[in-house]
Amino acid sequence: MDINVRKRSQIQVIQLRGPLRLGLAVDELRQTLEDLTAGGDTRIVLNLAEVPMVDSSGIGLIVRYLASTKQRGGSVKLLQPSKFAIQTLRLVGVLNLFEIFDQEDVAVDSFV
Amino acid sequence: MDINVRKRSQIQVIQLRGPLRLGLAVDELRQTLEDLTAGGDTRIVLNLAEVPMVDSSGIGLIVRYLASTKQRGGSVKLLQPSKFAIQTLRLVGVLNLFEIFDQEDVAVDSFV
Amino acid sequence: MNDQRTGRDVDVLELLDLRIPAESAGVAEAADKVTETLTRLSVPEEKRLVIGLAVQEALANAVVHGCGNDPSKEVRCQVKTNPIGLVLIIVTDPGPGFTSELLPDPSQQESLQMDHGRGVYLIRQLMDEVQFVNGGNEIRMWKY
Amino acid sequence: MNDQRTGRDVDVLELLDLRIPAESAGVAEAADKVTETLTRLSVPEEKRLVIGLAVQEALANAVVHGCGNDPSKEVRCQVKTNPIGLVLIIVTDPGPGFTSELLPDPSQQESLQMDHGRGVYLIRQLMDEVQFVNGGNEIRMWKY
Ligand SMILES: Nc1ncnc2c1ncn2[C@@H]1O[C@H](COP(=O)(O)OP(=O)(O)O)[C@@H](O)[C@H]1O
Ligand SMILES: Nc1ncnc2c1ncn2[C@@H]1O[C@H](COP(=O)(O)OP(=O)(O)O)[C@@H](O)[C@H]1O
Repeated sequence: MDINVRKRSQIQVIQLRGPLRLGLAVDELRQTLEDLTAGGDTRIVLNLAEVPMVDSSGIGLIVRYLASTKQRGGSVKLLQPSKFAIQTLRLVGVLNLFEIFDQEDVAVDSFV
Repeated sequence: MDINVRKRSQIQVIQLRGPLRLGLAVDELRQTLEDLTAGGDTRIVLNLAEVPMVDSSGIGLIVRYLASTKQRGGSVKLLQPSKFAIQTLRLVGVLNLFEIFDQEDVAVDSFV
Repeated sequence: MNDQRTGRDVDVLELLDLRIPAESAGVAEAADKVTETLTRLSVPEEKRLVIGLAVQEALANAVVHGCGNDPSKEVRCQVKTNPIGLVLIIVTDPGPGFTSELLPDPSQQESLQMDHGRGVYLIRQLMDEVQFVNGGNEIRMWKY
Repeated sequence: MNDQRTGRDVDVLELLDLRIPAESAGVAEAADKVTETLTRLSVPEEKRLVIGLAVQEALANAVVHGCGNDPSKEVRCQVKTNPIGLVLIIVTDPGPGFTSELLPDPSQQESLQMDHGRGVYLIRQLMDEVQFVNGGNEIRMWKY
Protein backbone atom coordinates (compact mmCIF):
# COMPACT_ATOMS: atom_id res chain seq x y z
CA MET A 1 0.00 0.00 0.00
CA ASP A 2 1.21 3.44 -0.93
CA ILE A 3 0.51 5.97 1.81
CA ASN A 4 1.12 9.66 1.35
CA VAL A 5 0.45 12.20 4.12
CA ARG A 6 0.21 15.96 3.61
CA LYS A 7 -0.86 18.66 6.02
CA ARG A 8 -3.20 21.34 4.63
CA SER A 9 -4.23 24.12 7.02
CA GLN A 10 -4.12 21.94 10.13
CA ILE A 11 -5.87 19.06 8.38
CA GLN A 12 -3.99 15.85 7.61
CA VAL A 13 -4.76 14.47 4.17
CA ILE A 14 -3.87 10.81 3.79
CA GLN A 15 -3.74 9.49 0.26
CA LEU A 16 -3.92 5.73 -0.19
CA ARG A 17 -3.19 3.65 -3.25
CA GLY A 18 -4.09 -0.02 -3.45
CA PRO A 19 -6.56 -2.36 -1.76
CA LEU A 20 -7.12 -1.56 1.91
CA ARG A 21 -7.19 -5.00 3.47
CA LEU A 22 -5.80 -7.32 6.13
CA GLY A 23 -2.03 -7.38 6.39
CA LEU A 24 0.52 -4.77 5.40
CA ALA A 25 -2.02 -2.28 4.04
CA VAL A 26 -4.12 -2.15 7.19
CA ASP A 27 -1.03 -2.35 9.43
CA GLU A 28 0.62 0.58 7.69
CA LEU A 29 -2.49 2.73 7.74
CA ARG A 30 -2.99 1.87 11.43
CA GLN A 31 0.55 3.01 12.16
CA THR A 32 0.03 6.23 10.19
CA LEU A 33 -3.21 7.00 12.02
CA GLU A 34 -1.61 6.11 15.35
CA ASP A 35 1.32 8.44 14.70
CA LEU A 36 -0.91 11.30 13.58
CA THR A 37 -3.33 11.06 16.47
CA ALA A 38 -0.51 10.56 18.99
CA GLY A 39 0.94 13.81 17.65
CA GLY A 40 -2.37 15.55 18.33
CA ASP A 41 -3.74 15.51 14.79
CA THR A 42 -7.35 14.40 14.89
CA ARG A 43 -8.72 16.11 11.76
CA ILE A 44 -8.14 13.69 8.96
CA VAL A 45 -9.17 13.38 5.32
CA LEU A 46 -8.73 9.92 3.82
CA ASN A 47 -8.39 10.00 0.05
CA LEU A 48 -9.75 6.68 -1.24
CA ALA A 49 -9.82 7.55 -4.94
CA GLU A 50 -7.25 4.89 -5.76
CA VAL A 51 -8.49 2.24 -3.36
CA PRO A 52 -10.37 -0.41 -5.34
CA MET A 53 -11.62 -2.28 -2.28
CA VAL A 54 -11.83 -2.03 1.49
CA ASP A 55 -12.25 -5.22 3.50
CA SER A 56 -13.78 -5.63 6.95
CA SER A 57 -10.46 -5.10 8.71
CA GLY A 58 -9.99 -1.84 6.79
CA ILE A 59 -13.51 -0.78 7.72
CA GLY A 60 -12.84 -1.68 11.35
CA LEU A 61 -9.70 0.45 11.35
CA ILE A 62 -11.36 3.52 9.83
CA VAL A 63 -14.37 3.24 12.09
CA ARG A 64 -12.10 2.93 15.11
CA TYR A 65 -10.22 6.11 14.29
CA LEU A 66 -13.46 7.87 13.40
CA ALA A 67 -14.64 7.15 16.95
CA SER A 68 -11.40 8.12 18.66
CA THR A 69 -10.82 11.31 16.65
CA LYS A 70 -14.43 12.40 17.20
CA GLN A 71 -13.96 11.99 20.93
CA ARG A 72 -11.17 14.53 20.65
CA GLY A 73 -13.03 17.04 18.51
CA GLY A 74 -11.79 15.78 15.14
CA SER A 75 -13.04 13.34 12.54
CA VAL A 76 -12.04 11.05 9.69
CA LYS A 77 -13.69 12.16 6.45
CA LEU A 78 -13.66 10.21 3.22
CA LEU A 79 -12.63 11.62 -0.13
CA GLN A 80 -13.76 10.02 -3.41
CA PRO A 81 -14.43 6.47 -2.29
CA SER A 82 -15.13 4.16 -5.25
CA LYS A 83 -18.63 2.93 -5.97
CA PHE A 84 -17.66 -0.47 -4.62
CA ALA A 85 -16.15 0.97 -1.43
CA ILE A 86 -19.37 2.90 -0.84
CA GLN A 87 -21.42 -0.22 -1.49
CA THR A 88 -19.29 -2.16 0.99
CA LEU A 89 -19.63 0.49 3.70
CA ARG A 90 -23.38 0.52 3.10
CA LEU A 91 -23.68 -3.27 3.27
CA VAL A 92 -22.23 -3.35 6.79
CA GLY A 93 -24.26 -0.35 7.90
CA VAL A 94 -21.49 2.19 8.57
CA LEU A 95 -21.83 4.42 5.50
CA ASN A 96 -23.90 6.96 7.41
CA LEU A 97 -21.26 7.39 10.08
CA PHE A 98 -19.02 9.15 7.57
CA GLU A 99 -18.95 12.48 5.84
CA ILE A 100 -18.02 11.85 2.22
CA PHE A 101 -16.57 14.35 -0.22
CA ASP A 102 -15.86 14.63 -3.91
CA GLN A 103 -13.34 17.45 -3.67
CA GLU A 104 -10.35 17.74 -1.39
CA ASP A 105 -10.81 21.48 -0.87
CA VAL A 106 -14.35 21.02 0.30
CA ALA A 107 -13.35 18.17 2.59
CA VAL A 108 -10.55 20.23 4.15
CA ASP A 109 -12.70 23.33 4.51
CA SER A 110 -15.49 21.35 6.14
CA PHE A 111 -13.35 21.10 9.27
CA VAL A 112 -13.48 24.82 10.04
CA MET B 1 7.25 1.22 25.32
CA ASP B 2 10.88 2.05 24.71
CA ILE B 3 12.27 0.14 21.74
CA ASN B 4 15.91 0.23 20.78
CA VAL B 5 17.28 -1.66 17.80
CA ARG B 6 20.98 -2.34 17.19
CA LYS B 7 22.60 -4.54 14.59
CA ARG B 8 25.48 -6.76 15.78
CA SER B 9 27.21 -8.90 13.18
CA GLN B 10 24.10 -9.41 11.05
CA ILE B 11 21.90 -10.03 14.08
CA GLN B 12 19.25 -7.49 15.11
CA VAL B 13 19.12 -6.94 18.84
CA ILE B 14 15.86 -5.38 20.01
CA GLN B 15 15.87 -3.96 23.50
CA LEU B 16 12.50 -3.37 25.10
CA ARG B 17 11.64 -1.40 28.20
CA GLY B 18 8.22 -1.56 29.83
CA PRO B 19 5.32 -4.00 29.90
CA LEU B 20 4.77 -5.79 26.59
CA ARG B 21 1.01 -5.76 26.30
CA LEU B 22 -2.01 -4.89 24.17
CA GLY B 23 -1.96 -1.43 22.66
CA LEU B 24 0.96 0.82 21.85
CA ALA B 25 3.62 -1.54 23.17
CA VAL B 26 2.55 -4.49 21.06
CA ASP B 27 1.74 -2.25 18.07
CA GLU B 28 5.18 -0.66 18.14
CA LEU B 29 7.02 -3.94 18.51
CA ARG B 30 4.92 -5.41 15.67
CA GLN B 31 5.90 -2.50 13.45
CA THR B 32 9.57 -2.92 14.39
CA LEU B 33 9.49 -6.64 13.64
CA GLU B 34 7.59 -6.02 10.43
CA ASP B 35 10.14 -3.46 9.28
CA LEU B 36 13.10 -5.68 10.15
CA THR B 37 11.75 -8.80 8.48
CA ALA B 38 10.55 -6.85 5.44
CA GLY B 39 14.14 -5.62 5.13
CA GLY B 40 15.34 -9.21 5.14
CA ASP B 41 16.47 -9.40 8.78
CA THR B 42 15.20 -12.63 10.27
CA ARG B 43 17.81 -13.26 12.97
CA ILE B 44 16.55 -11.43 16.01
CA VAL B 45 17.46 -11.25 19.69
CA LEU B 46 14.77 -9.80 21.93
CA ASN B 47 16.17 -8.33 25.13
CA LEU B 48 13.43 -8.67 27.75
CA ALA B 49 15.54 -7.74 30.80
CA GLU B 50 13.47 -4.64 31.45
CA VAL B 51 10.07 -6.09 30.56
CA PRO B 52 8.18 -6.81 33.78
CA MET B 53 5.30 -8.61 32.08
CA VAL B 54 4.22 -10.01 28.72
CA ASP B 55 0.52 -10.47 28.08
CA SER B 56 -1.15 -12.89 25.68
CA SER B 57 -1.08 -10.41 22.80
CA GLY B 58 2.66 -9.93 23.35
CA ILE B 59 3.15 -13.69 23.41
CA GLY B 60 1.09 -14.02 20.24
CA LEU B 61 3.24 -11.44 18.50
CA ILE B 62 6.56 -13.02 19.48
CA VAL B 63 5.35 -16.49 18.59
CA ARG B 64 4.14 -15.24 15.22
CA TYR B 65 7.49 -13.78 14.32
CA LEU B 66 9.27 -16.82 15.70
CA ALA B 67 7.32 -18.88 13.18
CA SER B 68 7.81 -16.54 10.24
CA THR B 69 11.52 -15.91 10.84
CA LYS B 70 12.15 -19.64 11.26
CA GLN B 71 10.50 -20.29 7.92
CA ARG B 72 13.12 -17.99 6.44
CA GLY B 73 16.11 -19.50 8.20
CA GLY B 74 16.17 -17.11 11.14
CA SER B 75 14.72 -17.07 14.63
CA VAL B 76 13.61 -14.89 17.52
CA LYS B 77 15.69 -15.63 20.61
CA LEU B 78 14.98 -14.28 24.07
CA LEU B 79 17.53 -12.52 26.24
CA GLN B 80 17.11 -12.32 30.03
CA PRO B 81 13.35 -12.69 30.36
CA SER B 82 12.19 -12.05 33.94
CA LYS B 83 11.09 -14.90 36.16
CA PHE B 84 7.48 -13.84 35.69
CA ALA B 85 7.82 -13.65 31.90
CA ILE B 86 9.25 -17.17 31.88
CA GLN B 87 6.44 -18.37 34.13
CA THR B 88 3.87 -16.81 31.78
CA LEU B 89 5.40 -18.40 28.69
CA ARG B 90 5.45 -21.73 30.50
CA LEU B 91 1.81 -21.44 31.61
CA VAL B 92 0.60 -21.14 28.03
CA GLY B 93 2.93 -23.88 26.83
CA VAL B 94 5.21 -21.92 24.49
CA LEU B 95 8.35 -21.66 26.65
CA ASN B 96 9.95 -24.62 24.88
CA LEU B 97 9.56 -23.03 21.47
CA PHE B 98 12.21 -20.46 22.38
CA GLU B 99 15.92 -20.42 22.87
CA ILE B 100 16.63 -18.33 25.95
CA PHE B 101 19.91 -16.65 26.85
CA ASP B 102 21.48 -14.89 29.78
CA GLN B 103 24.18 -13.07 27.83
CA GLU B 104 23.80 -11.01 24.69
CA ASP B 105 27.11 -12.22 23.26
CA VAL B 106 26.09 -15.82 23.56
CA ALA B 107 22.67 -15.12 22.06
CA VAL B 108 24.21 -13.30 19.09
CA ASP B 109 26.90 -15.96 18.57
CA SER B 110 24.31 -18.74 18.68
CA PHE B 111 23.11 -17.66 15.25
CA VAL B 112 26.34 -18.61 13.50
CA MET C 1 -21.62 -29.17 -8.41
CA ASN C 2 -24.80 -29.86 -6.57
CA ASP C 3 -26.55 -26.51 -6.41
CA GLN C 4 -28.30 -26.77 -3.08
CA ARG C 5 -30.72 -24.02 -3.92
CA THR C 6 -32.20 -25.34 -7.11
CA GLY C 7 -31.53 -29.01 -6.47
CA ARG C 8 -29.96 -29.50 -9.92
CA ASP C 9 -26.78 -31.38 -10.54
CA VAL C 10 -24.75 -29.32 -12.96
CA ASP C 11 -21.50 -29.73 -14.84
CA VAL C 12 -18.57 -28.42 -12.89
CA LEU C 13 -15.47 -26.67 -14.07
CA GLU C 14 -12.65 -26.54 -11.50
CA LEU C 15 -11.05 -23.16 -11.96
CA LEU C 16 -8.61 -23.02 -9.06
CA ASP C 17 -7.44 -25.14 -6.18
CA LEU C 18 -4.99 -23.13 -4.07
CA ARG C 19 -3.22 -24.02 -0.85
CA ILE C 20 -1.77 -21.04 0.92
CA PRO C 21 0.33 -20.66 4.07
CA ALA C 22 -1.64 -19.04 6.88
CA GLU C 23 -0.43 -15.46 6.68
CA SER C 24 -2.05 -12.27 5.52
CA ALA C 25 0.22 -11.86 2.48
CA GLY C 26 -1.03 -15.21 1.24
CA VAL C 27 -4.62 -14.09 1.65
CA ALA C 28 -4.18 -11.03 -0.52
CA GLU C 29 -2.29 -12.99 -3.17
CA ALA C 30 -4.90 -15.74 -3.34
CA ALA C 31 -7.80 -13.29 -3.44
CA ASP C 32 -6.06 -11.51 -6.33
CA LYS C 33 -5.60 -14.82 -8.17
CA VAL C 34 -9.29 -15.55 -7.86
CA THR C 35 -10.15 -12.13 -9.24
CA GLU C 36 -7.70 -12.52 -12.13
CA THR C 37 -9.17 -15.88 -13.00
CA LEU C 38 -12.65 -14.37 -13.08
CA THR C 39 -11.34 -11.56 -15.28
CA ARG C 40 -9.99 -14.08 -17.78
CA LEU C 41 -13.45 -15.64 -17.88
CA SER C 42 -14.95 -12.23 -18.66
CA VAL C 43 -16.97 -12.14 -15.47
CA PRO C 44 -18.35 -8.58 -15.24
CA GLU C 45 -16.39 -6.22 -13.01
CA GLU C 46 -19.02 -5.77 -10.34
CA LYS C 47 -19.46 -9.49 -9.83
CA ARG C 48 -15.69 -9.90 -9.76
CA LEU C 49 -15.29 -7.26 -7.07
CA VAL C 50 -18.03 -8.82 -4.97
CA ILE C 51 -16.62 -12.33 -5.21
CA GLY C 52 -13.07 -11.07 -4.66
CA LEU C 53 -14.03 -9.34 -1.44
CA ALA C 54 -15.97 -12.36 -0.18
CA VAL C 55 -12.94 -14.56 -0.88
CA GLN C 56 -10.68 -12.07 0.90
CA GLU C 57 -12.93 -12.20 3.97
CA ALA C 58 -13.28 -15.97 4.00
CA LEU C 59 -9.53 -16.49 3.60
CA ALA C 60 -8.78 -13.88 6.26
CA ASN C 61 -11.02 -15.71 8.73
CA ALA C 62 -9.47 -19.05 7.83
CA VAL C 63 -5.96 -17.65 8.35
CA VAL C 64 -6.62 -15.57 11.46
CA HIS C 65 -9.21 -17.61 13.34
CA GLY C 66 -8.71 -21.03 11.79
CA CYS C 67 -4.89 -21.01 11.85
CA GLY C 68 -4.03 -18.26 14.33
CA ASN C 69 -1.72 -16.75 11.69
CA ASP C 70 0.60 -19.70 12.00
CA PRO C 71 2.31 -19.79 8.57
CA SER C 72 3.16 -23.47 8.94
CA LYS C 73 -0.57 -24.19 8.63
CA GLU C 74 -2.40 -24.24 5.33
CA VAL C 75 -5.68 -22.92 4.02
CA ARG C 76 -7.34 -24.28 0.90
CA CYS C 77 -9.31 -22.21 -1.57
CA GLN C 78 -11.27 -23.84 -4.39
CA VAL C 79 -13.10 -22.00 -7.13
CA LYS C 80 -15.59 -23.79 -9.32
CA THR C 81 -18.01 -22.70 -11.95
CA ASN C 82 -20.53 -24.25 -14.33
CA PRO C 83 -21.69 -23.55 -17.88
CA ILE C 84 -24.33 -21.07 -16.78
CA GLY C 85 -21.77 -18.93 -14.93
CA LEU C 86 -22.54 -19.82 -11.35
CA VAL C 87 -19.43 -19.44 -9.15
CA LEU C 88 -18.81 -21.59 -6.10
CA ILE C 89 -16.00 -20.79 -3.65
CA ILE C 90 -14.90 -23.21 -0.94
CA VAL C 91 -12.44 -22.13 1.75
CA THR C 92 -11.21 -24.72 4.24
CA ASP C 93 -8.98 -24.35 7.28
CA PRO C 94 -7.63 -26.87 9.81
CA GLY C 95 -9.01 -24.98 12.81
CA PRO C 96 -11.65 -25.58 15.46
CA GLY C 97 -14.52 -24.01 13.50
CA PHE C 98 -17.22 -21.87 15.14
CA THR C 99 -20.96 -21.45 15.35
CA SER C 100 -21.88 -18.85 12.77
CA GLU C 101 -25.44 -18.59 14.07
CA LEU C 102 -24.20 -17.18 17.39
CA LEU C 103 -22.42 -14.16 15.92
CA PRO C 104 -23.80 -10.77 16.96
CA ASP C 105 -25.21 -8.57 14.18
CA PRO C 106 -22.62 -5.85 13.45
CA SER C 107 -25.18 -3.61 11.75
CA GLN C 108 -27.04 -2.99 15.02
CA GLN C 109 -26.77 0.62 16.15
CA GLU C 110 -24.74 -0.23 19.26
CA SER C 111 -22.23 -2.28 17.26
CA LEU C 112 -21.57 0.17 14.45
CA GLN C 113 -18.36 1.50 15.94
CA MET C 114 -16.78 -1.88 16.66
CA ASP C 115 -13.45 -2.44 14.93
CA HIS C 116 -14.10 -6.07 13.97
CA GLY C 117 -16.85 -8.64 13.62
CA ARG C 118 -18.06 -7.70 10.13
CA GLY C 119 -16.45 -10.40 7.99
CA VAL C 120 -19.05 -13.15 8.08
CA TYR C 121 -21.89 -10.65 7.90
CA LEU C 122 -20.30 -9.00 4.87
CA ILE C 123 -19.87 -12.37 3.13
CA ARG C 124 -23.56 -13.10 3.66
CA GLN C 125 -24.47 -9.72 2.18
CA LEU C 126 -22.17 -10.09 -0.82
CA MET C 127 -22.88 -13.66 -1.86
CA ASP C 128 -26.15 -15.30 -2.89
CA GLU C 129 -25.82 -18.38 -0.74
CA VAL C 130 -23.46 -19.17 2.13
CA GLN C 131 -23.04 -22.40 4.07
CA PHE C 132 -20.72 -23.33 6.89
CA VAL C 133 -19.93 -27.02 6.97
CA ASN C 134 -17.76 -29.31 9.13
CA GLY C 135 -18.53 -27.31 12.26
CA GLY C 136 -17.48 -24.05 10.67
CA ASN C 137 -13.99 -24.63 9.32
CA GLU C 138 -15.26 -24.87 5.80
CA ILE C 139 -17.28 -22.16 4.11
CA ARG C 140 -19.08 -22.69 0.80
CA MET C 141 -20.41 -19.69 -0.97
CA TRP C 142 -22.23 -19.23 -4.25
CA LYS C 143 -22.65 -16.29 -6.56
CA TYR C 144 -25.27 -16.82 -9.24
CA MET D 1 -18.34 -11.55 49.21
CA ASN D 2 -19.82 -14.98 48.91
CA ASP D 3 -16.82 -17.22 48.41
CA GLN D 4 -18.25 -19.86 46.14
CA ARG D 5 -15.47 -22.28 46.95
CA THR D 6 -15.77 -22.43 50.69
CA GLY D 7 -19.43 -21.45 50.93
CA ARG D 8 -18.70 -18.81 53.61
CA ASP D 9 -20.03 -15.31 53.56
CA VAL D 10 -17.13 -13.06 54.39
CA ASP D 11 -16.63 -9.39 55.07
CA VAL D 12 -15.87 -7.46 51.94
CA LEU D 13 -13.66 -4.49 51.37
CA GLU D 14 -14.27 -2.68 48.07
CA LEU D 15 -10.85 -1.61 46.88
CA LEU D 16 -11.59 -0.22 43.44
CA ASP D 17 -14.52 0.34 41.13
CA LEU D 18 -13.24 1.66 37.80
CA ARG D 19 -15.10 2.47 34.62
CA ILE D 20 -12.85 2.78 31.62
CA PRO D 21 -13.48 3.71 27.98
CA ALA D 22 -13.06 0.73 25.68
CA GLU D 23 -9.55 1.33 24.34
CA SER D 24 -6.25 -0.37 24.96
CA ALA D 25 -4.69 2.62 26.73
CA GLY D 26 -7.47 2.41 29.30
CA VAL D 27 -6.76 -1.28 29.82
CA ALA D 28 -3.10 -0.71 30.65
CA GLU D 29 -3.92 2.19 32.95
CA ALA D 30 -6.58 0.27 34.85
CA ALA D 31 -4.40 -2.82 35.19
CA ASP D 32 -1.64 -0.61 36.59
CA LYS D 33 -4.08 0.94 39.08
CA VAL D 34 -5.06 -2.49 40.31
CA THR D 35 -1.42 -3.44 40.77
CA GLU D 36 -0.66 -0.19 42.61
CA THR D 37 -3.58 -0.75 44.94
CA LEU D 38 -2.33 -4.23 45.74
CA THR D 39 1.15 -2.80 46.36
CA ARG D 40 -0.27 -0.35 48.89
CA LEU D 41 -1.90 -3.29 50.65
CA SER D 42 1.49 -5.03 50.81
CA VAL D 43 0.35 -7.90 48.65
CA PRO D 44 3.53 -9.86 47.83
CA GLU D 45 5.09 -9.11 44.45
CA GLU D 46 4.45 -12.48 42.87
CA LYS D 47 0.74 -12.43 43.70
CA ARG D 48 0.54 -8.83 42.45
CA LEU D 49 2.10 -9.73 39.12
CA VAL D 50 -0.22 -12.68 38.70
CA ILE D 51 -3.36 -10.71 39.50
CA GLY D 52 -2.17 -7.75 37.40
CA LEU D 53 -1.73 -9.93 34.33
CA ALA D 54 -5.09 -11.64 34.83
CA VAL D 55 -6.75 -8.21 35.08
CA GLN D 56 -4.92 -7.05 31.96
CA GLU D 57 -6.21 -10.09 30.05
CA ALA D 58 -9.78 -9.79 31.31
CA LEU D 59 -9.93 -6.08 30.53
CA ALA D 60 -8.37 -6.62 27.11
CA ASN D 61 -11.06 -9.18 26.26
CA ALA D 62 -13.80 -6.89 27.54
CA VAL D 63 -12.48 -3.99 25.44
CA VAL D 64 -11.64 -5.92 22.27
CA HIS D 65 -14.34 -8.59 22.13
CA GLY D 66 -16.99 -7.06 24.39
CA CYS D 67 -16.79 -3.53 23.01
CA GLY D 68 -15.02 -3.93 19.66
CA ASN D 69 -12.57 -1.21 20.73
CA ASP D 70 -15.34 1.38 20.57
CA PRO D 71 -14.12 4.03 23.05
CA SER D 72 -17.65 5.34 23.55
CA LYS D 73 -18.40 2.07 25.33
CA GLU D 74 -17.42 1.37 28.92
CA VAL D 75 -15.90 -1.52 30.79
CA ARG D 76 -16.18 -1.90 34.54
CA CYS D 77 -13.49 -3.32 36.78
CA GLN D 78 -14.14 -4.03 40.46
CA VAL D 79 -11.56 -5.19 42.96
CA LYS D 80 -12.61 -6.56 46.32
CA THR D 81 -10.81 -8.20 49.15
CA ASN D 82 -11.59 -9.57 52.58
CA PRO D 83 -9.76 -9.68 55.92
CA ILE D 84 -7.97 -12.91 55.09
CA GLY D 85 -6.46 -11.45 51.93
CA LEU D 86 -8.58 -13.13 49.29
CA VAL D 87 -8.81 -10.95 46.16
CA LEU D 88 -11.85 -10.93 43.89
CA ILE D 89 -11.79 -9.18 40.50
CA ILE D 90 -14.94 -8.58 38.47
CA VAL D 91 -14.73 -7.29 34.90
CA THR D 92 -17.95 -6.47 33.06
CA ASP D 93 -18.54 -5.39 29.48
CA PRO D 94 -21.71 -4.48 27.55
CA GLY D 95 -21.04 -7.01 24.80
CA PRO D 96 -22.67 -10.21 23.55
CA GLY D 97 -20.68 -12.56 25.78
CA PHE D 98 -19.37 -15.93 24.61
CA THR D 99 -19.27 -19.56 25.60
CA SER D 100 -15.98 -20.07 27.38
CA GLU D 101 -16.37 -23.86 27.39
CA LEU D 102 -16.14 -23.94 23.59
CA LEU D 103 -12.70 -22.33 23.34
CA PRO D 104 -9.96 -24.51 21.86
CA ASP D 105 -7.01 -25.35 24.13
CA PRO D 106 -4.08 -23.12 23.05
CA SER D 107 -1.52 -25.39 24.74
CA GLN D 108 -2.17 -28.24 22.30
CA GLN D 109 0.84 -28.93 20.09
CA GLU D 110 -0.94 -27.85 16.89
CA SER D 111 -2.03 -24.53 18.43
CA LEU D 112 1.28 -23.46 19.94
CA GLN D 113 2.18 -21.12 17.09
CA MET D 114 -1.16 -19.30 16.95
CA ASP D 115 -0.92 -15.56 17.51
CA HIS D 116 -4.01 -15.28 19.70
CA GLY D 117 -6.44 -17.31 21.75
CA ARG D 118 -4.41 -17.54 24.98
CA GLY D 119 -6.11 -14.92 27.15
CA VAL D 120 -8.86 -16.93 28.81
CA TYR D 121 -6.60 -19.95 29.16
CA LEU D 122 -3.93 -17.80 30.81
CA ILE D 123 -6.45 -16.31 33.24
CA ARG D 124 -7.53 -19.81 34.27
CA GLN D 125 -3.89 -20.76 34.85
CA LEU D 126 -3.08 -17.62 36.82
CA MET D 127 -6.10 -17.38 39.10
CA ASP D 128 -7.44 -19.86 41.65
CA GLU D 129 -11.06 -19.69 40.58
CA VAL D 130 -12.67 -18.22 37.45
CA GLN D 131 -16.35 -17.90 36.60
CA PHE D 132 -18.06 -16.42 33.58
CA VAL D 133 -21.52 -15.09 34.36
CA ASN D 134 -24.30 -13.36 32.40
CA GLY D 135 -23.55 -15.37 29.28
CA GLY D 136 -19.89 -14.43 29.34
CA ASN D 137 -19.79 -10.66 29.49
CA GLU D 138 -18.84 -10.72 33.14
CA ILE D 139 -15.83 -12.55 34.49
CA ARG D 140 -15.27 -13.13 38.21
CA MET D 141 -11.91 -14.34 39.30
CA TRP D 142 -10.45 -15.12 42.69
CA LYS D 143 -6.92 -15.30 44.00
CA TYR D 144 -6.65 -16.83 47.44
N1 LIG E 1 -12.72 -19.92 9.94
C1 LIG E 1 -13.03 -19.64 11.21
N2 LIG E 1 -12.62 -20.46 12.22
C2 LIG E 1 -12.92 -20.18 13.51
N3 LIG E 1 -13.64 -19.11 13.90
C3 LIG E 1 -14.08 -18.26 12.96
C4 LIG E 1 -13.82 -18.47 11.58
N4 LIG E 1 -14.40 -17.47 10.89
C5 LIG E 1 -15.00 -16.67 11.80
N5 LIG E 1 -14.82 -17.14 13.05
C6 LIG E 1 -15.34 -16.56 14.32
O1 LIG E 1 -16.38 -15.68 14.00
C7 LIG E 1 -16.09 -14.38 14.52
C8 LIG E 1 -16.63 -13.32 13.59
O2 LIG E 1 -15.91 -13.34 12.38
P1 LIG E 1 -16.01 -12.08 11.44
O3 LIG E 1 -17.44 -11.73 11.27
O4 LIG E 1 -15.25 -12.38 10.21
O5 LIG E 1 -15.33 -10.91 12.25
P2 LIG E 1 -13.80 -10.76 12.74
O6 LIG E 1 -13.00 -11.76 11.99
O7 LIG E 1 -13.49 -9.36 12.42
O8 LIG E 1 -13.86 -11.03 14.22
C9 LIG E 1 -14.60 -14.35 14.69
O9 LIG E 1 -14.20 -13.42 15.67
C10 LIG E 1 -14.29 -15.77 15.07
O10 LIG E 1 -14.53 -15.94 16.47
N1 LIG F 1 -15.54 -10.42 27.06
C1 LIG F 1 -15.72 -11.16 25.95
N2 LIG F 1 -16.82 -10.94 25.16
C2 LIG F 1 -17.02 -11.66 24.04
N3 LIG F 1 -16.19 -12.64 23.61
C3 LIG F 1 -15.09 -12.91 24.34
C4 LIG F 1 -14.79 -12.20 25.54
N4 LIG F 1 -13.66 -12.71 26.05
C5 LIG F 1 -13.25 -13.67 25.19
N5 LIG F 1 -14.11 -13.80 24.17
C6 LIG F 1 -14.03 -14.78 23.05
O1 LIG F 1 -13.14 -15.80 23.41
C7 LIG F 1 -12.09 -15.91 22.45
C8 LIG F 1 -10.80 -16.30 23.14
O2 LIG F 1 -10.36 -15.26 23.98
P1 LIG F 1 -8.86 -15.25 24.46
O3 LIG F 1 -8.55 -16.61 24.99
O4 LIG F 1 -8.68 -14.13 25.39
O5 LIG F 1 -8.01 -15.07 23.15
P2 LIG F 1 -7.97 -13.82 22.14
O6 LIG F 1 -8.60 -12.66 22.84
O7 LIG F 1 -6.52 -13.66 21.89
O8 LIG F 1 -8.74 -14.28 20.92
C9 LIG F 1 -12.03 -14.56 21.78
O9 LIG F 1 -11.49 -14.66 20.47
C10 LIG F 1 -13.49 -14.16 21.77
O10 LIG F 1 -14.14 -14.79 20.66
